[in-house]
Amino acid sequence: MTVRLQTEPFDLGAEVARLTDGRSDVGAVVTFMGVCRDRTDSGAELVALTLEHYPGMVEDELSRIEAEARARWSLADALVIHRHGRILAGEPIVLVVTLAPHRAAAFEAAEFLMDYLKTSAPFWKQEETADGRSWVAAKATDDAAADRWKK
Amino acid sequence: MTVRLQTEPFDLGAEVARLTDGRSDVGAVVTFMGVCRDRTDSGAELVALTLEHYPGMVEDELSRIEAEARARWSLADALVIHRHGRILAGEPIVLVVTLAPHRAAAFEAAEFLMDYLKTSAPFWKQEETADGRSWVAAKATDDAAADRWKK
Amino acid sequence: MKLLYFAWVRERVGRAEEEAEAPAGVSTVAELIEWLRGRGPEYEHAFEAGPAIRAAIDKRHARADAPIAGAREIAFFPPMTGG
Amino acid sequence: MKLLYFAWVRERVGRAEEEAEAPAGVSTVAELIEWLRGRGPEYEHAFEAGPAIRAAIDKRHARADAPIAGAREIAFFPPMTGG
Repeated sequence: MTVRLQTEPFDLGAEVARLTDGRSDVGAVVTFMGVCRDRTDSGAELVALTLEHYPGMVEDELSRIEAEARARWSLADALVIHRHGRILAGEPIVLVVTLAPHRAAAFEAAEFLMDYLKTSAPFWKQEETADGRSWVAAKATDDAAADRWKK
Repeated sequence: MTVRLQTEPFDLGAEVARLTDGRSDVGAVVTFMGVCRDRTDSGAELVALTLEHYPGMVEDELSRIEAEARARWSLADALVIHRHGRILAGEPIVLVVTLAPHRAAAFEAAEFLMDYLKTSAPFWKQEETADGRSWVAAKATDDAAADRWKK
Repeated sequence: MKLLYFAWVRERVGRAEEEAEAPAGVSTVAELIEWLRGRGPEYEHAFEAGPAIRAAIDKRHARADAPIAGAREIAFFPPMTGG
Repeated sequence: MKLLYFAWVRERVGRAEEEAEAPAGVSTVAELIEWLRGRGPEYEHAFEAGPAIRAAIDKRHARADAPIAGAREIAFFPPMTGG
């Protein structure tokens, strides 16, 4: 079980290979990769995102979210990588990988991890367009997605 | 949009790279990889699975399932690879990749594709253990998972 | 028409495919299964699971009450276990 | 205690962090925000969104009614937009 905060891009294939190589007790591997789109939600051309974070808290929060996922589902392994700093359009931002005996747990845990990353990990995105920079507003749909996991 | 039936293993990282390279209109990439476990559900050591299929129908059915996913969700792209023949413990069996602007569509479409592959694509798994070979029984939980998509 | 068998249905029937002409009055998948069961103990054994046996007409899933008129190829198999 | 500001809260306050001692009677996150708003127009602007501003006490999410007694570090920031 690993959480990683980094500025450099990651390689999805290499990360999955590292997690799965040499083990044959895992029937299901789910990955989610979030990528920087070249358009803002309002349709303007996006050059890059800059992700600000709260050092110290972000590592704690990623670990708490990942521990919560392990408590809820029987996972063979899990990985969360989140980048910060300036990220160009087309580059990956976040990677979640879950390994489980069966697919339901792998899918649910990956969705849970993403929903909580979106609403609870202390990151803030700033969009860079031809008009300058502006902070991305939080989405009510992300709060609603996270709420579905509350017992 | 691609469906592929093959005997040889596949490379998850290479497939995702091929789908995402050069495009920056996609915010979410979800992958599901099904892997041959080294134990049967009853706990016996599994050497290999052999997947029998119905040639001709299986390609049609994979295409139908994939077209249904595209009709339900706004996907930028999708890929389904399913192996047949003899598959050793630890080897991958099936790969589903979905690309969408946002994560909800990518996750839902990937789960839908897997649920329908399990219950509708004409494949039959035979398990190979020290005791010989036996056909895997269909699971009621797979039927229930597929039923949730019925409108 | 051509009949195809897969997985343990194939093993029990003892062949993967055969040509067959169903007699008049056999007009649905269910009736075809009933007729096949009367052809010998290997068919009786293959089809004894009754409704658990799935069918496809010309490579599309077909229900027990589906008409077989005009079918070129009918396949019988256990519930699928791919994925 | 140390106060930290992130994203547009940081930009509006005009600094990323500062030391501050809240007066007696300021005992919750909400009361601390009210006290900060009175310190000048930049704070008033930063905190005018009121309950939309999130807080963390010693690097853990804290609600508006959370007590601040004993806190070493309190951070204020907009709703998060990672992932």
